[in-house]
Amino acid sequence: MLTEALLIALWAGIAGIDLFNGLTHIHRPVVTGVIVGLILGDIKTGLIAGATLELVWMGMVPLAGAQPPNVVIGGIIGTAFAILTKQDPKVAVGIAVPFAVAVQGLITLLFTVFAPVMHKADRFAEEANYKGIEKINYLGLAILFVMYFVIAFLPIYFGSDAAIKFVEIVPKWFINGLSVAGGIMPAIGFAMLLKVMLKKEYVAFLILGFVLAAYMKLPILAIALIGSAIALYDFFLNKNNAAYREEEINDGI
Amino acid sequence: MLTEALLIALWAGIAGIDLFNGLTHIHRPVVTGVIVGLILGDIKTGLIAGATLELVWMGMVPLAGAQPPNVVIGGIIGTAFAILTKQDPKVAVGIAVPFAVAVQGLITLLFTVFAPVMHKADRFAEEANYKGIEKINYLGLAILFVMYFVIAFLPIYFGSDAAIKFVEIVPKWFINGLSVAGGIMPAIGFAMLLKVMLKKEYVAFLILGFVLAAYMKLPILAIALIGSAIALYDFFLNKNNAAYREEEINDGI
Amino acid sequence: MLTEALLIALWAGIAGIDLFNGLTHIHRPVVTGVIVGLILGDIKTGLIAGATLELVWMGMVPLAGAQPPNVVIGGIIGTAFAILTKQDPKVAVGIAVPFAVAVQGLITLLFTVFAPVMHKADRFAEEANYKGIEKINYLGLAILFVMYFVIAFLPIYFGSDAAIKFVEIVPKWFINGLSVAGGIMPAIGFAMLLKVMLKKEYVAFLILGFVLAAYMKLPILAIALIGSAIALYDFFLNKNNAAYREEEINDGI
Amino acid sequence: MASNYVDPSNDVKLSKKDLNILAWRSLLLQASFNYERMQAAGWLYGLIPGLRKIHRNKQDLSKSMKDHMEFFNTHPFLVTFIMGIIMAMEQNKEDRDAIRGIKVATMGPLGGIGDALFWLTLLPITAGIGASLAMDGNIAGPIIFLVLFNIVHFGLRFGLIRYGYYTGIKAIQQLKEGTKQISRAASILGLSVVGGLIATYVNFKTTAVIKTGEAKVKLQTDLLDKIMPALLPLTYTILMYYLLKKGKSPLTLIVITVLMGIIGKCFNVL
Amino acid sequence: MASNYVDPSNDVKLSKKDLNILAWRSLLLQASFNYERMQAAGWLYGLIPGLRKIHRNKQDLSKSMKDHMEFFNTHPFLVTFIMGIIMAMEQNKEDRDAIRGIKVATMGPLGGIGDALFWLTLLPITAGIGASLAMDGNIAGPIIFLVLFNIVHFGLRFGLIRYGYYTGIKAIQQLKEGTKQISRAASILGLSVVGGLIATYVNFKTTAVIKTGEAKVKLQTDLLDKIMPALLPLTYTILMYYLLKKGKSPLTLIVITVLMGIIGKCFNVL
Amino acid sequence: MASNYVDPSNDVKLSKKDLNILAWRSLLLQASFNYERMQAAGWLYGLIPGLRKIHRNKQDLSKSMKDHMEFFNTHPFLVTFIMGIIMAMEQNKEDRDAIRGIKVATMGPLGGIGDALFWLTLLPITAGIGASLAMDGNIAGPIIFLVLFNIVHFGLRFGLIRYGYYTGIKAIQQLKEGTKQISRAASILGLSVVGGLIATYVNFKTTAVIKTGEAKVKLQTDLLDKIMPALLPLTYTILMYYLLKKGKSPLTLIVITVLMGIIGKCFNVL
Ligand SMILES: OC[C@H]1O[C@H](O)[C@@H](O)[C@@H](O)[C@@H]1O
Ligand SMILES: OC[C@H]1O[C@H](O)[C@@H](O)[C@@H](O)[C@@H]1O
Ligand SMILES: OC[C@H]1O[C@H](O)[C@@H](O)[C@@H](O)[C@@H]1O
Repeated sequence: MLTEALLIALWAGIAGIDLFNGLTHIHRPVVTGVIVGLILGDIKTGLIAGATLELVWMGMVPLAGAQPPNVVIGGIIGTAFAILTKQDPKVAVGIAVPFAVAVQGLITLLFTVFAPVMHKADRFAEEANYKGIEKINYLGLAILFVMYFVIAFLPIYFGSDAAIKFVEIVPKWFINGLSVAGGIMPAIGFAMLLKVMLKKEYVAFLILGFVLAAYMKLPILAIALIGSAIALYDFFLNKNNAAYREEEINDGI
Repeated sequence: MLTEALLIALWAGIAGIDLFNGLTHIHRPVVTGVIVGLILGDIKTGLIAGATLELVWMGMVPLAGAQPPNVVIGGIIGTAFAILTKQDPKVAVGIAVPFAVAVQGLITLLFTVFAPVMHKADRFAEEANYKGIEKINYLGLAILFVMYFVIAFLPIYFGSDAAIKFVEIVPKWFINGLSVAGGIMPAIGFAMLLKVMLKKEYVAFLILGFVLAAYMKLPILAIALIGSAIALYDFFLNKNNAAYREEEINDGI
Repeated sequence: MLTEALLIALWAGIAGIDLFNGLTHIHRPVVTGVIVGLILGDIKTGLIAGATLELVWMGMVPLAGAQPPNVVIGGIIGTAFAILTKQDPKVAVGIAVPFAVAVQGLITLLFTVFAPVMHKADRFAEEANYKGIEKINYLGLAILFVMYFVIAFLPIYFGSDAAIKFVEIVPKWFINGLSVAGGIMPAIGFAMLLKVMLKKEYVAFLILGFVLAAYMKLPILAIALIGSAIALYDFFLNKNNAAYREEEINDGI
Repeated sequence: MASNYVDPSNDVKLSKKDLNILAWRSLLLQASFNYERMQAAGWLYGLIPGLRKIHRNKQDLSKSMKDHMEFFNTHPFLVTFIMGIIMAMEQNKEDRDAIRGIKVATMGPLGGIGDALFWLTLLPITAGIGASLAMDGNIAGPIIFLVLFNIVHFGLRFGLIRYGYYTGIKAIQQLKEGTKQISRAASILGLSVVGGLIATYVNFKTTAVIKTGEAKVKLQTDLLDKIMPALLPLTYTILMYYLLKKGKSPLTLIVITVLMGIIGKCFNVL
Repeated sequence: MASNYVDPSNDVKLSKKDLNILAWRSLLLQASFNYERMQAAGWLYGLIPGLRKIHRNKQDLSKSMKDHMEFFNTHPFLVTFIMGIIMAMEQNKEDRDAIRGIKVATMGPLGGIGDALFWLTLLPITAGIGASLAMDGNIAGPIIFLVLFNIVHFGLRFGLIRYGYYTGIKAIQQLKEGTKQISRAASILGLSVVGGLIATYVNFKTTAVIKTGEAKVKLQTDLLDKIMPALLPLTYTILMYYLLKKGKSPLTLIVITVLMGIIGKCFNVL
Repeated sequence: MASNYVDPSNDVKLSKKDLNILAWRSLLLQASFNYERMQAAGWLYGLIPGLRKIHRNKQDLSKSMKDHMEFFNTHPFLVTFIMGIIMAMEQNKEDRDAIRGIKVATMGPLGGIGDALFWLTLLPITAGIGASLAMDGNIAGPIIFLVLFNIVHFGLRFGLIRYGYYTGIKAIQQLKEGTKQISRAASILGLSVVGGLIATYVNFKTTAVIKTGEAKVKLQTDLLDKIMPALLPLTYTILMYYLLKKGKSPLTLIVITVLMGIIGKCFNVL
């Protein structure tokens, strides 16, 4: 069992990275299913369990950074247990869900606690230390890999009951609280952007964009189109004015 | 009974003023209930009847000048009759409603017929006669006081049946017609505003504000935000232009 | 029967023109009903059948060029068959519908295939050949007349069954395809407009108008109001700037 | 005042009789209706006597006629109001861009207003009266309908052309600002309206559905509308614009569009 | 700085005591409430001591008082914030158009915000607490309600007038740009708000239904709203505006409006 | 052309190989994803080889790297288009504000478009095909899915970086207007988008309910949303902005936010 557990964990680490980086989508259940099947020697069940999970989790994709239940761990563990317990592949879904949800919480946690690292990155950028920037990114990959590795290894090796108990140690209010904080945190990113971008002259456009989104519920593309329209108008207005001015100066001479 | 009726009427006058002026909210049923109870010697019923009416009429507040059924008269008469007829406090509501609605009409009438007085006020303002302005406001208070005093006194002193008949003398179409007119009348106020504010140059913004409210259903705050954004843009645009112009003049020298 | 069929066809030709030109609305079923009744010697049934069809087809009017089922042919043929077959006037509706729908398709076809003629008209305009323009319009009228004439004549003269078969020769996908093309074709008209109107400076307003209609679902009137507001703002802005410039020049002297 | 005329003299005035003739001709506004230009040729037909009186120079007449062959569509009753305004501008030899801008900016809103007023209100009311009389076999029904309806109809046609014309004349007199500013304002207004018309008038939607196993993606609502509403109308119009700029003839574009429509229908994607 | 004052000196300062007096007087904001000007006369009543201190010249005082008799309406608690800002502007003898623009631009939004905050939130919460105690016969109910409510109420009145006043003073010092630019900005802002207020505040709808045989046209929703939402409020306001410009007295307009209301109700069209 | 560079020379060109390297590195866009800057560090990671080639002066490199550590988020496939444009601007040593403005303005719309196109359409279609095959035990299922999906995926990554780069180069050549005007335009566009992003991306709602006796006030929908939608996101962003301006470190702000989230959850108000 150890070999299999290690192999599956290895695959989980790779797929976990692929969920955010690479994005070749080898991390989707339809692919991980067959790989897990291969490792555990039951390709057919793997295929079907993976396909079943794929269809159930069709729309589960991260939009604007918001994490849905984790399809990587869900897919891998669901398929593995379906094969190990020799159950109907459809059972995979039932097993997969609690793990997928728990890891959704963990990823949220990771994305929250990784924020402070950005200030290290700021320092590196300041010093033009590009190697530092690269290391931070590699660190991120490493963390992802280890996390997925461990999370996949434990329940396969120790069985799902033990694993679920382990997962339940983290209190709900903590994960949920972090998730709330994660939702708010882009405010800090925008505030830092504003610190460099905002001049008195341009406050008007910040207000406009906000009103268009908040009151009129316009999507960002529409706001960008309106912003472009204004920028164009302003551009030609000032150009015309400048042309007039020049004309006069020339006339004056 | 006369003393009680007079005391209650006195309180109604005060509370009636508080509904629009002062706004300490001693006019809410939860307060007037206990006062009427005190006057009629049954604080407990007063408290409960007042509280009952309060909860029923929670959201009845005047928004943008539109009058809801009148909580002052409703509260006072409802409580008083509940005590006088020794009924269950809950009955207060049934008695209160017709009075509250009738007085709603009367207030609308008052706010309509008080409009012409404003032209007297215009004259006082023109003459910088601040005492005149003050008198007009005191007159308004006096009318409110007398109105509420009389309206509260009559039904308590003569009984509710007689009172309701009295109230029904005013024809419905008249009150409703006035209410319609009251709804339209701000047009005159805005027209007078426009007479002083509107210059050809600014018609554009009037149109814009109208379209934002009429077609896009934006609340006034959003319109003010967009108006501010344009004002800011325009302000800095002209400032920049002025700066250029000055520069040139200096360059010229 | 030939005389009657010819008379009805004549009337159909006139009414068919009136549907788009003249627009005195003698083409509405309530009018054509009585005329057909007159021709076929049963005014009463004509009146009632016409009125019935009128009420059923109340809202069927062409908006922005989109053709509803054709009320002219529907009205005339419906009434005629009701009289000829001595059926209850209400039956008119059932007979009228397939014809009305078929002619809807034909009109769409006509409006599509007439588009190329416009390039002839362009040439005439270029050459200031106003007679040519007039002829094209008269041609349009003539086509309408002939079309309605024939379409009304055939089923009356040969009976409705034969006529319906005749109508069914034209395949559905063809008519529907043309109808789709007709819906898209204004794009060409707008593209030609843009070819003459669009300068880099004004792209901003095209974008704005599009966003207002596409995202905010504003009707054209509201867009025109906003466009006017911007035009006014821009107009006075440039006027003020020009005034300043002149001032300076004068100051300079 | 204007520079883009060979003969810039603006001393011709249109008489009441002239205006009435234009109003009569406006009856044929839709004689040559088609989906590419809609009422353009009929609109030009209506203007011809006025244009001929105003533009005695043939080159000017040609320019003006070409402009008026561009896409046009409005409500057939309110059209005379626009005719009046445009004749005032033509007569004053306003910048051609300004004339076009005003024409484009007024046709859209008046189209919508007219439809609401006459097709969706006046017609059902008067035809309703007529039909309810006719229903009882009363021959007065159709007559009353025609009389009521046409009093409004012809009253508007002949009234509005005058109103438009004198409004136009007065507006022009007040705007002494030279032709450049007016045509800039008209272009701003006109292009805003065209932007709106593209999204409103061009009726281009796909009915394609991509089915794959369990998944079913409705191309229009599940994809295109999420990217941008009215994406196809915009894209197609821009495409037509580029093809025109590249020298393709409008005729070719029509043929392409018709083929696309028919083929699209056959394959059930349009 | 400003030119439209006889006495342009701007050295008067309002003391805390002055501000407190204004806040007290703001309690009578609605003493003379009416549907034409709403709170205007009460608003002026509140300002009087301040205006008298600032405008020692009678002509200036008259001008200022006339301006403040124009339409005014806001939330009665937040009004002191506007009072503070306006007093700062008056004291600095800002351009009268700028003062008006700021006043108009702030009253609308603060009215809506105040209604949401105090009438629809603070009141139900505090009165709810009070009533639930009173329900059990506990006399502390009304008392607790009054205390809770009025701590907020009076805290705001007296706090906001100061906050508004010093905000105003500071804003003015930062804007050294002469009075012309400020009044232009204030006009842009103010007129946008007035445009919105017309569509929002003027409550003018017809209930007329035109029935003809089978057809039933609801004038408001089937016709007017299709032409333009808030068409009647806009038209009526413009009508009033023209009548005023033509010299009609506002009194006449009120009488007309009242008559229209009553007659319209009798004929069941309003 | 630009002034805010130590070394303003703009003669470096990126070769196809350079662009390909950037596209490869774009695979790690989300390696250091986090809720404060989202993809910023990964984005910078992708740009590094290009930036190093362009900015031979260390100070310039430092400035540029700092800018690219600011908040960034877009769709991971379309990112290479932005990379291309930005590299063109960097190489031409455009004003840093202009670069930032364009970056900010493009990332938002491309994020939304990419999500609709790839996550919500391409993925379900290709995975649907794969899964329906796999369901029947056919091992071709996953393979076909991966092939179909990644043809589009890698085609876009490597195609778009080139397209973006040459588009950028061409656009810059056409805009000869000096750097000031471009950066003004970019700022206008960029800040409009940021205003929209604040309302869209910052997910801050209270679940608090104030119960008093019978009354129940849902703070978010009954009060805050009535004052202004997205009031909390706006207020919190402004608060963060002021704290940053007052010298608070972003780290502190993160800690505050996390604590607020957890405590808010404990008390059931967030
Ligand atoms: O929404 C744009 C983008 O946001 C985040 O970066 C992630 O959720 C991506 O999956 C998504 O494409
Ligand atoms: O809407 C603002 C304001 O309008 C009127 O003045 C009254 O109805 C007040 O109660 C309300 O607060
Ligand atoms: O919509 C305006 C106008 O468009 C087309 O020209 C026709 O459908 C008319 O009936 C309609 O009035």
